[in-house]
Amino acid sequence: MKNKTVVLGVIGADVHAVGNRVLDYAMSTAGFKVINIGVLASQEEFISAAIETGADFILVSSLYGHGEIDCRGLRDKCREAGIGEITMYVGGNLVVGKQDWGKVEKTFLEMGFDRAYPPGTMPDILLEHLAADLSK
Amino acid sequence: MKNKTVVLGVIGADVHAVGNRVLDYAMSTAGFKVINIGVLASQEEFISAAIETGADFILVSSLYGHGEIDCRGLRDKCREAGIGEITMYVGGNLVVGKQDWGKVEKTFLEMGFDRAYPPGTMPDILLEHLAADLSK
Amino acid sequence: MNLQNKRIDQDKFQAERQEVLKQWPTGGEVNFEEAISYHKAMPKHKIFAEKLAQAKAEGTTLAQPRAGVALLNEHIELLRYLQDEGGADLLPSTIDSYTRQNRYHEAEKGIEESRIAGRSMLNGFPAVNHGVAACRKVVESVNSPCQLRHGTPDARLLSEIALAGGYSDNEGGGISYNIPYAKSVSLEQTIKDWQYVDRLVGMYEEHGVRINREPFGPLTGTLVPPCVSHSVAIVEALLAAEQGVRSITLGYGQCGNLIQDVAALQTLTELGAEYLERFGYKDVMLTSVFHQWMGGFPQDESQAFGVISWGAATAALAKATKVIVKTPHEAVGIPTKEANAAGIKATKQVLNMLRDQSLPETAELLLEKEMIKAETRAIIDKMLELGDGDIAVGTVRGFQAGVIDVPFAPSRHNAGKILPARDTKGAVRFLDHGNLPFNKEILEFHNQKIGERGLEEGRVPSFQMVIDDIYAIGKGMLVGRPKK
Amino acid sequence: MNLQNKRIDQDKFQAERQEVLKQWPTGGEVNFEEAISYHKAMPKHKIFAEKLAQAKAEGTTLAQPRAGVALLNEHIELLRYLQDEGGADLLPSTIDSYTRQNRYHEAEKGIEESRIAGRSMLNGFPAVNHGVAACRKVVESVNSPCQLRHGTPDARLLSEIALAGGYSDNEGGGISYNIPYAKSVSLEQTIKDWQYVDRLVGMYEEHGVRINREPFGPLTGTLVPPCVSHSVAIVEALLAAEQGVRSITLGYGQCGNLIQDVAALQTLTELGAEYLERFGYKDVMLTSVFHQWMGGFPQDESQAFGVISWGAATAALAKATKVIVKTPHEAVGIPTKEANAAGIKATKQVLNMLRDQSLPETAELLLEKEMIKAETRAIIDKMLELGDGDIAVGTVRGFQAGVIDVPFAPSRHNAGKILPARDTKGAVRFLDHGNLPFNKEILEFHNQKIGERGLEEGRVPSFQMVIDDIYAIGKGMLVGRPKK
Ligand code: B12
Ligand code: B12
Repeated sequence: MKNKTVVLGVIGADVHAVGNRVLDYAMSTAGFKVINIGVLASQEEFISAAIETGADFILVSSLYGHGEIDCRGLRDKCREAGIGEITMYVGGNLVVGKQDWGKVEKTFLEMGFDRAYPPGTMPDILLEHLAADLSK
Repeated sequence: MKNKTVVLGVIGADVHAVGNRVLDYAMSTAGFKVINIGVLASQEEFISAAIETGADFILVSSLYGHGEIDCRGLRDKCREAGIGEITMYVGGNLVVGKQDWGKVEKTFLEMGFDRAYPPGTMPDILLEHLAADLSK
Repeated sequence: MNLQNKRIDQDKFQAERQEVLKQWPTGGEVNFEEAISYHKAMPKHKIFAEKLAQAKAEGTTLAQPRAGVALLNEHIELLRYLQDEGGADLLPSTIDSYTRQNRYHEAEKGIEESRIAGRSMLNGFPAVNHGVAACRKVVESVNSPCQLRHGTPDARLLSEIALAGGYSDNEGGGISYNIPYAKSVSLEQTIKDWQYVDRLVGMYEEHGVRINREPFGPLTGTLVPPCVSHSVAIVEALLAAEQGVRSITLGYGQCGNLIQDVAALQTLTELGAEYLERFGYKDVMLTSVFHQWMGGFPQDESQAFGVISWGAATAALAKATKVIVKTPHEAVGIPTKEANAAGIKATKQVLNMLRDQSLPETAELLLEKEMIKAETRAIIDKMLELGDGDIAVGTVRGFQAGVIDVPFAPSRHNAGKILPARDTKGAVRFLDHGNLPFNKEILEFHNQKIGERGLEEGRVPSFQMVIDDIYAIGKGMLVGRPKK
Repeated sequence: MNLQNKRIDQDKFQAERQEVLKQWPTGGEVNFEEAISYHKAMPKHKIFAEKLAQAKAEGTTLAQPRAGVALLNEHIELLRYLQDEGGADLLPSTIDSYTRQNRYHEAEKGIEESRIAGRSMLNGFPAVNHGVAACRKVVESVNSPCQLRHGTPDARLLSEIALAGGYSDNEGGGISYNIPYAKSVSLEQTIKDWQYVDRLVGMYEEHGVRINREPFGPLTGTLVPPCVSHSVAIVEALLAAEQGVRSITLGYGQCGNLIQDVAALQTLTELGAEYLERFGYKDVMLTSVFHQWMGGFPQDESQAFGVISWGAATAALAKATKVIVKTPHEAVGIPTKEANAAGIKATKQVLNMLRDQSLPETAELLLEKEMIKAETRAIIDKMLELGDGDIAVGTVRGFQAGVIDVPFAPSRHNAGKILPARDTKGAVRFLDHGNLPFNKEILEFHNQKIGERGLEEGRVPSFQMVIDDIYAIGKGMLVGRPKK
């Protein structure tokens, strides 16, 4: 994973910081260069951070339930910014309430995310998938 | 309720004695003459007790789940014994498992009981209905 | 009476055995020697006494459900589900009520009706009708030790079949499976029949196979004062030890007051060891089982989870060796496998969170322990006195005299004179102690506690107070306060 | 900095007020005098401070859920359900996250989207957008007191509208609603903005209307050592009292070890009274709130019931004035009204069963209390020192210096140097105390506790241990033991 760069942040008006801290630690320990823009991150912040650092991944967290509203249009903005092909994952408690994960995943993949993760996903799964997508 | 007689018992291989004791106390306090044949009572014991005492009611308890098997044919036996018209109630945890009460009630009314009661019925309800059926 | 607390002699036992095994065709499947080698081939982790010993050493609490249905494959599926989804540490086979009353023909009928109805028409697993091979199929289908749990006054045939079938633990006793479970069976009879069962377990022990025995602690499950259930459990331990049993789990049913429950569980094994010692029964392994509230449950499933979890917390804080788990369906009916697993999962969450915690010793705790010990010794010693030193005889005479007395028991042979009620903190005390042989100090303690309750509620303690306490937990309380 | 712990003068307040009420059209609906008479017309049983005072006097624990949805009628229906089916003693209106960040346009969008989607797209009730009349509709539709629960750094307009709308309690504070809920907002700013809110409450008080205030105790909800949350809660109590607040509920989030949690809850009000006394704030009514575990929950609903019930048991044994209830959906999403009611029912069953019980005082309990008091005094007194006696100034400088430090907080103005971890019994200790101003004795206590944990697990305490503890309860444990 040497010199691979990930932009990590919690989108929207969301302040859940614990998972963000754990993911940062897990990926750093695994050798990734983690650009952690933290909580309350706007779509613009994700994109500019990715451009500035030539990032390979954008990892979006949304825990508080507004993920659907906050994530819409992110892929388009990436295209406009010229990084339309960047790999994007999203995870957390993406929607309001306990909903069927199949539907939720579909919603977010259609939004342009390459992978979406249900509540309580452990870091090792993320690391696996990062490795898998890199070896493509 | 003076000099009205009730035969009370727990049918079949059932030994649940607490509710039986409480119902006995409640009806006795309300002025009924309670013939309590206790637990592990056979259909025959209910009937002979009712005949010997010229009872007005037979109250059958079944808590342990075998009520369906244990109560079948009780009404016919009453007829054969010449007390086919006696008012009969049944109550407790009548069937095995948590089942739709509507269905269970139907089963027991069709078996020939005049009233059937779901789990956890309180004595005051029983007293109400005894009074109601007496004033008919 | 020709009853005594003495090891049954071999010839008498073998003679009786021939009769027992004839009581139902499946008795013919029993072959003791072959059963011994079958047990010896079992892996440690599937032997009850082994798993209990380990838990006792580690100071952890194991979770065990109740479960049993009419048909074999459904029963296996049920146990597997409780093991895999529920995470049960120990498994049961709860026996149906016809089998408990030795009504094997009715059990057979129940099996057929269940096949037809496509759902279990029996409230448990009819092990006798299914037989030895079927029992082994059950034991071999799971990864944890299996225990026979029933309520059978005469469990001789049932035990022969289940033990030969690979079960390594057997619940019950001549008192605890008579007084709460029968109406007119004599104590002489059930004590004798359970001496047979204990002797059978003793023979397994002598052949190098350890079978655990568990007197049924909760009795009627309803406001049973600790000293009453303790006395019964310890007497049954003595009777079992005499027949050669060497691994015993003493049981107690939760009353609901934390201090009293912890005191009860601690004194249970302390007193047990004291009396086994006193009668010279060496190297008996004692463990403890705490039963989550055994009386009337709330119908609401969320409320039931509250009761279940509080029972789990108490078991963990008291460091019981195992806890018997209730389910969110308790008030209504035999649980589905899902509801049963739910009760285990809630229980294990609490057990795990509290595994490293315990209740510190306090003056309150020590007082409760002292009272329970004094009361229990008073009862057992009086029974011994009445039996001229023979506890078997003393038990029969003790029940006749009402010096041992179980509340709300259906048995004619139980005096039924005592009335339990809760004090202002929810601990179970004596409103009426009947003929229990208590000294002035003990009686004053209880009178004072019940008196406080009466004062607090502005009413004279009476049977109505007892009834209010019987309903209390089902209505979401512990102490049955009068409606304002 | 032009910040000080001094009552805002009337003219300055009124001037600022004109601005605040202009921030969103609904601000125009606020009429203070009319609001006073509206509150005075409210029946006692719907006034928060009244119901808390009664519970405190009776020594009982009240249950309160969290709940809020985007649309008014749905919100009312939700609260009614929690009151009638759940049996909630106290009601909330949990505010959505856009409103918390003063993003009223996005909140408006969320309301529309919710109308279209037919389900709430917001994670709470957008009270500002709905306005005063709507708030009153809520309050008038229920029979219990209503509290505003949010997480809003600048809650001036929200508080104006909700209090005018008939809410009689307001959660939050300049620290507790900044450090865990914001990234770059300065403490000067949020303390000032909350001095405004407290002054507003003070004005209600001076006009004979008692509004209760509740500093948000749990902060980040994740392994927060008692002394950290205690220091914040007490500082906010001092700031509130200075502005004229006379009814305060101090909060604490469950850590999971019974002794530590009971010690924490008891010391919370003891220390609170001590400091209010010390600064001469007379006749402030102090009550306490215990939050069921605020960190990561298990996804399995039965396991969640176990966590919820253990929280309820601790709250009852600690005699908290109220307990904030979690739900079986916690790990996954905002609960349905059914799941929310289920949490309350399980909680109330346990509260009721334990209402007459409490944890006896023991050496262990006294030691925990002494440690928490010593640690908290060390922190607060250091903040006072840095502020030259002014706690507002001292708070800002204290956070800069890291002498007060909240674990896992998102705020840039928080040092983020401390690392909490559990000891062998699950109590939360300091693995790294950062710059907290602790003396040798305190540090040795924590080093020893964490050392024991390391020994027991045969590993050097590190951030990995912290992570294991973060996940532990979600995985069904309390202490995050390394996988064997
Ligand atoms: C702690 C907590 C808080 C703390 C947060 C403190 C802080 N600043 O960090 C406090 C108390 C302040 C808080 C506040 C609120 N919270 Co909160 N909170 C939680 C809680 C209990 C635990 C979160 C946590 O720390 N988990 C531990 C970490 C390690 O796990 P994690 O956060 O889930 O992240 C992991 C995975 O999700 C995954 N992951 C996350 N992102 C990504 C991204 C990718 C690409 C991948 C692969 C994986 C991944 O990996 C992480 C590490 O394993 C959760 C419920 C739960 N999970 O039990 C609710 C929860 C997230 N909160 C919730 C809500 C609604 C709120 C509030 C709005 C208040 C309210 N209405 O109740 C406010 C929101 C404030 C805001 N503006 O954001 C809801 C969200 C509801 C929904 N989505 O439907 C939850 C689910 C609780 C609930 N059921 O209602 N909360
Ligand atoms: C205490 C108890 C026991 C004690 C009984 C001690 C004794 N001898 O009395 C012990 C531990 C010994 C026991 C044993 C068993 N029990 Co049990 N037991 C209970 C429990 C927990 C409480 C019963 C009680 O005393 N309630 C308090 C009294 C006051 O209420 P009540 O009995 O319900 O009676 C009231 C009402 O039902 C009503 N009522 C009753 N009859 C009638 C009749 C009429 C006409 C009317 C109007 C009203 C009425 O009025 C009564 C007073 O309010 C219940 C579950 C529960 N309810 O929480 C299970 C329960 C009844 N037992 C059950 C079972 C299966 C057994 C066993 C077979 C063991 C097993 N497999 O788990 C054995 C059976 C032994 C036998 N042969 O009968 C099941 C029955 C399952 C089903 N129907 O589907 C229950 C429901 C538990 C469960 N969910 O599995 N049990």
